[in-house]
Amino acid sequence: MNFDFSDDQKMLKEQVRKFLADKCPMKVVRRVLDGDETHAAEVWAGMAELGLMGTAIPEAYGGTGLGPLELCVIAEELGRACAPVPFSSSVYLVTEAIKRWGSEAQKKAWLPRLADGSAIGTLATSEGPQAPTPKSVRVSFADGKLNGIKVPVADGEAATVAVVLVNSGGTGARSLSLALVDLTNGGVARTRVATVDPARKHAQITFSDAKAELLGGKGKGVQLLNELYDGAAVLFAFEQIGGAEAAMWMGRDYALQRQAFGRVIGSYQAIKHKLADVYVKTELARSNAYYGAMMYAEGGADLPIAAAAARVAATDAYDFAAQENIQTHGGIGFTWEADTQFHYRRSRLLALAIGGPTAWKEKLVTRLERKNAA
Amino acid sequence: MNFDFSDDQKMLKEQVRKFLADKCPMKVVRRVLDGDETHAAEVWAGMAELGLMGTAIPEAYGGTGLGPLELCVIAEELGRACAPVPFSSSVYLVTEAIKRWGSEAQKKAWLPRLADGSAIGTLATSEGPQAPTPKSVRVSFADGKLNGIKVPVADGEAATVAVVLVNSGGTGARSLSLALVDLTNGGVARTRVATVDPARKHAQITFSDAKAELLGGKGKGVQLLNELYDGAAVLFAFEQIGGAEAAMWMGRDYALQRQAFGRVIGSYQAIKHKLADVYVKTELARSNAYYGAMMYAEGGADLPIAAAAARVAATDAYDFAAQENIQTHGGIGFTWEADTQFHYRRSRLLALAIGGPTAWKEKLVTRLERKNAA
Amino acid sequence: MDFNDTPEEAAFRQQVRTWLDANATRKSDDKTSIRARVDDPELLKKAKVWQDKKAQAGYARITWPKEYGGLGGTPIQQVIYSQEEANYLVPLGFFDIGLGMCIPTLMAYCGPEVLGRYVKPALHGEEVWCQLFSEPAAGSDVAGIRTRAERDGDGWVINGQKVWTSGAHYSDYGIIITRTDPGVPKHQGLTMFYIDMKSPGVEARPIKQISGAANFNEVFFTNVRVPDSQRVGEVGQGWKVALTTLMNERLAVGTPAGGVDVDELLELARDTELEDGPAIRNASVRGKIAEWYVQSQGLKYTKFRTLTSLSKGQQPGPESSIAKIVAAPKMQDLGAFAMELMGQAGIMTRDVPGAGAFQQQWMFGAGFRIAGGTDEILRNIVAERVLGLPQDIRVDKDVAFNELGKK
Amino acid sequence: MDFNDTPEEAAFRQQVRTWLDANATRKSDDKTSIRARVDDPELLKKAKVWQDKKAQAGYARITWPKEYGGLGGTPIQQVIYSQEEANYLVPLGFFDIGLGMCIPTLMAYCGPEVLGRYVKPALHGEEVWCQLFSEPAAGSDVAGIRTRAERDGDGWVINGQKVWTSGAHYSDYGIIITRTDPGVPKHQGLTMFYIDMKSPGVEARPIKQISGAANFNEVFFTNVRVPDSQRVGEVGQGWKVALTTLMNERLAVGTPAGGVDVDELLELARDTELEDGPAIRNASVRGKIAEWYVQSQGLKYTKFRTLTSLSKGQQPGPESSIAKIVAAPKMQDLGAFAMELMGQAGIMTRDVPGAGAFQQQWMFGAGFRIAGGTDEILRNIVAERVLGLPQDIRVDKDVAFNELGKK
Repeated sequence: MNFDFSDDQKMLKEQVRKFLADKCPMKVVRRVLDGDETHAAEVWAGMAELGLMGTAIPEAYGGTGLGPLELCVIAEELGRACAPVPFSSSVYLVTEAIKRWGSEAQKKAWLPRLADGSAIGTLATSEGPQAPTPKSVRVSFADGKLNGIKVPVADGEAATVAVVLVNSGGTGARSLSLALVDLTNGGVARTRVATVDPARKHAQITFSDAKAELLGGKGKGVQLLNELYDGAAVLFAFEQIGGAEAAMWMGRDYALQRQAFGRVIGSYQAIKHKLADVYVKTELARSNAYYGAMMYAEGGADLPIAAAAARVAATDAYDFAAQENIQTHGGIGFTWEADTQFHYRRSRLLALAIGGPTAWKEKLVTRLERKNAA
Repeated sequence: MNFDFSDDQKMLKEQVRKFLADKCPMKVVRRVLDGDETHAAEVWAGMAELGLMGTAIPEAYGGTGLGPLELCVIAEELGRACAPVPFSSSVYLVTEAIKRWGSEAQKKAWLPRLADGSAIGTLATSEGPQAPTPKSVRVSFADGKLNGIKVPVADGEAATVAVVLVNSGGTGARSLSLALVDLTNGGVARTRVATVDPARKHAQITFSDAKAELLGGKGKGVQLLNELYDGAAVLFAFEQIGGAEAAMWMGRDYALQRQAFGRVIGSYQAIKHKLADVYVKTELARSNAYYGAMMYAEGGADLPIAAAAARVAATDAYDFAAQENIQTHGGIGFTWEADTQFHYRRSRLLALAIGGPTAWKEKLVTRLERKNAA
Repeated sequence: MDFNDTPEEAAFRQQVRTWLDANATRKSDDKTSIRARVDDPELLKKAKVWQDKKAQAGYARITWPKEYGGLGGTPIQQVIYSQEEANYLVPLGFFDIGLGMCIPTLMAYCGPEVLGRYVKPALHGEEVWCQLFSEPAAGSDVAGIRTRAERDGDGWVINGQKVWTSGAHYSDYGIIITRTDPGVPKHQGLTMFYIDMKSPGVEARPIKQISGAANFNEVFFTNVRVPDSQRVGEVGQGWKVALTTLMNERLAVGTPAGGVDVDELLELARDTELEDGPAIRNASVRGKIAEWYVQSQGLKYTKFRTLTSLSKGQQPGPESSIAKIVAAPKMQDLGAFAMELMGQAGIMTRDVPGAGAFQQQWMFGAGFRIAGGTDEILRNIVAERVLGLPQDIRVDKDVAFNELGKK
Repeated sequence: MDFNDTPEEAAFRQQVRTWLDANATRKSDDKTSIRARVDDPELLKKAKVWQDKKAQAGYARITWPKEYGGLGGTPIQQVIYSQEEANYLVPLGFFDIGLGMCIPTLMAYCGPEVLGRYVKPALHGEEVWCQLFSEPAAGSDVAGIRTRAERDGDGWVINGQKVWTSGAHYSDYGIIITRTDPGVPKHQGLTMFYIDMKSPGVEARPIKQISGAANFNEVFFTNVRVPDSQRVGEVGQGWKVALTTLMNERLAVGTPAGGVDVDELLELARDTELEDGPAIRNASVRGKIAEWYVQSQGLKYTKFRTLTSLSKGQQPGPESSIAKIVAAPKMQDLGAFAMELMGQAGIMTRDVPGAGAFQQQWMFGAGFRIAGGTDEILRNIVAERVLGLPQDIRVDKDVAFNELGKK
């Protein structure tokens, strides 16, 4: 039985943790949240120096040639730090998409720049408050040109390249495709949109005859997005677990210090049991995420189930940990000066990023049915 | 604002409460649960003396001519006592059905006997572990004869008359009707079935050319059952609220007496907050049930919504109160000698009696949609 | 069982309506008109004018005796007035703390000269009052306060900090609880004063909340001088005085008006497409709508039960204590769930269904679970006052305040 | 990351399998054959025979040193053996308390003559042991025990009552904690003994549970004489001794094997029609299945993480403490929900899908949330041991046992 990360992976984790504790404390998150920057550029630069963005990119394309397990430990630490950087958009999603389905030319054009952080990727699927489905997606791709509006797009202002879910003609599921767009070319207009977590800026992107190429074959958008999301779900889960643990310890530390009625509040069962419940949810999520990581790394047939389970558990854990961290803090926890807010905001951002818990539960059971029928 | 029961109704409630405290303490429930009797006949006889079964039956048919509000207060007290009597089957359901849809002959034949308790009614809809639907109901009615098996039938052994959901030919919803059967005639075989609450015995009834009459018109079974259930849901809700409160106070009394680590366990937040949650759920249920009672009494257009809301809230309250009463008691609460079990068993019986909470939530939202569309 | 007024109540309602029709503008159904009104910077001025008008008609505090400018009316009459007033475009909310908590406290402890000076201006909206109890280290445990008042000649000097004070920046007066003797157990060394908020050394700063709004203040006291004549109650009896005030507060705290609830969620679910069809057709969405509906209605009819008691001239039962325990988490959860229905766009605070109101619910819900008594404190209260369960062990009971936390 | 054995583990597993194949019958997939076996009244006899066989091969207690009849093996080897043994039709469970808790306690506190007399017969299944700790007034608070042991010449006389004793009626010996000095605070006046369960004055009666089953006993002690040589540890040190035993218990408590879980619920949902179609098509049913699946898998992989630590020769982390907190309420809730899917027939305990197993889960779940540490105690443990939060206030700390509850 060897159901754990390797010593090397743990060392990498420790390294990233130290780097972020040093370069990305909560005051950096606060700065980005409160300010105009799209992300913490100096943190991003430091991460590039450590080669983090190229973790799962083959050496031939400028990466370090490691794999999903290394991404998992990085993701956990980014979550712990509430890091205000476009890592999930660029690495979990766009890098993976290009790596898997890009032509040789597309890979050569983008992977080295994604690896060294000089390019930032984003995945653009949403077109407002509804699920992006063949019925609802209006951004169109035809004759190498993209037209229409995507909103919200995570890290959309900072991004240099986007993978976009487009309607490429036809009907039903086959009408959707993925397209690759260099956002620095013409025909791309971006405006910031207000969200509950301004520590990760989101944009509305309007495409007006923007030059684009298909990625991974016409009409395969739904299928590819599902595949992409399975791997990403595992990474998001680790990020959520990191966040949940950070929120848990923040609440616990406060509970050890804050007094009410002559005792620290951490000696009251209402607080103790609440924090114990956070711990329980976080451990359930971690165990599910480990299996997800293993399946992701070995390309196991169980990945779709494992990824959905990890995603469901981790979303639940982070939502609960972040909200009960505020509650444990009491009044001070609801003030702008408190750091509790960062996890509360981020938990919702991550929960909705690649489909919410209801959608993932539905996926999970569909996949269980399929497995049991097989 | 006069959103409360009248003084007369409160006096009736007090009277029933005293009667049950005196004649139907928990040892009577235990006796029926543990023994062979179908119900506590002496309690039933005492209730008949008080005229309780005839509460909502017009004086012309031997009742006392009161109404739904009086039934509500009786129901609450029966719930509090976990009374091992066939009141819900006979009064909430069969008496109501005959009163509403019976021919003059049927009313004359049955209502006086139901009123004085010499007849006991039961509603037979279930045919095993599935929802009774036009697709699944196999008990057939043709040429005045009933054939097939109903199981489980609440109070099926004690009952003298049954209202039975039958397939009367045809297709879809119109294939179902209600039939009235004198169970003391031939063609009726009953055997006891084991359930989680033997304090209310259930039977399997096999009909073999049993003589029967339609009740309320052919093909109207689904519609009539729904109407019948709306009123019954309010009464069941009061019974559940009575049970929930009894379980709550049982747990509270124990928590005031049981010591652990040098203090009564009722001084620990885990117990205090658990019991506070029980109180909250019970009060939510009570308030919803009051509105249900008002709508039931005045035949208000809002009854379908109010009844569903009362049913959903009361089922939740009793389930939670009964299970956490055992938990508050700890080990002793899980022993046969403890009275905690009666509410735990009864809570499940009442939750599933006329459709479970999932089904009632579905009904509630359907009705809300209809109301909002109107 | 009905929701009807008694004949007396109906007559009073009619009288109130007639007066309101003559003196204010009835709301249209257009909700934006109300919103616009609330953002009006001149609101306080207008509120003072309206308050004066009400006071002249006797409607400013219906249950107060006539000698104090009230109507000598019943609690249910107060409810009827408020129900009716809510249908008119009038600016409310500035005087609730003063008239609901501060002045009643003065009435209980001060003499005729104080009351003669302050009651009328408060009632007529000329002077606004605030309540200075909470401190950074005294939240749920209000008695843990550290703000000191020290004797200085025939007066007192106050130093310290209060937080979560509503309206401190526009208030004229406030009642403040202070520690006058740190050498005795914490409930015993407290003394209450009323103070002029314009005194030198009083500084109110807004507290910015997570939501970005600043509904409260922190107030700093630096060598603020208060004459002994402004003491409310005996020296060392401040806790007893505060309980009078807090009892009035508990009655006032309830569900915040407005905001989106289950009706709006139902509408959202009807209008929103999930991957597999309209959200409203999803049984799991329907289940949640049903649960929240039952909670909303439960609270509504619980309130009706309370009103029934008032209408009968009885004391309301303990059932009203459940309101915030239910409403606050619902607000947070319902908001979060609605956001989820909107997909990735659920994080957007504009250009979404409800115009960001669901996002606000989710955000404010986190605060509402804390303000005016945390979920945990409220459960303690229910367990102790309704169910008669004992208080938790109090280790600070017999320990001098300045010895607390030293062992 | 993988689930594979190390080469050494694989070799050990193969060795165990070979031995089991030679000495026992492999289970078929037919679950009824196992059930039939479990109801066998001759089970204890057969279990003793099997235990003896295991002991002779060194497999009875793999981690014990060879001098005590063990294999001197590692915890992961014990796990591997148990995993493999679970695939064979062998009678288990009678010796876990004796070998897992009682004998290790003797090993820690008794001399060679005692160990020489008792270890071998226990290991070989000749003598069965039970543990006599809980009492009617000492459940979560084990130290609250009242069973007295009083000096009488060179021995002791025991009077009192124990409860929740597994296997008391077929046990030969038991370890029992008693109060020998009620005049000191409650943790200090305790003393541990081992006793012959066939002694005059010992009477075991089954405790009938809500479920109708009687898995436990209450045991009454009336003037039971015990020589001082059967004392375990010093007089007054009984609590310290008990902690040794309980530490071993915590490791043993886990999810009860067998029973229906989310796979069976999925099957039920597929086969059951609700009013509006198959239950499995209902999103609310699907949502619940997903949540319980995530819990089940979470516990499974948490166990794998623990095994990984064992495999690496490390101490397992605190993550295993979550198992019962999650499993017990799930058992209760999942059972209740499955019953609901069956409609009114859900209350039937026979002739329903799962043959009553879901109904049993619902019923037993209520007990499982209490047995071996209530939900509440387990959350305390997580909060204190994992998160480092302080114990609740202990008012009984310095109070003599016979003064408790007197004020």
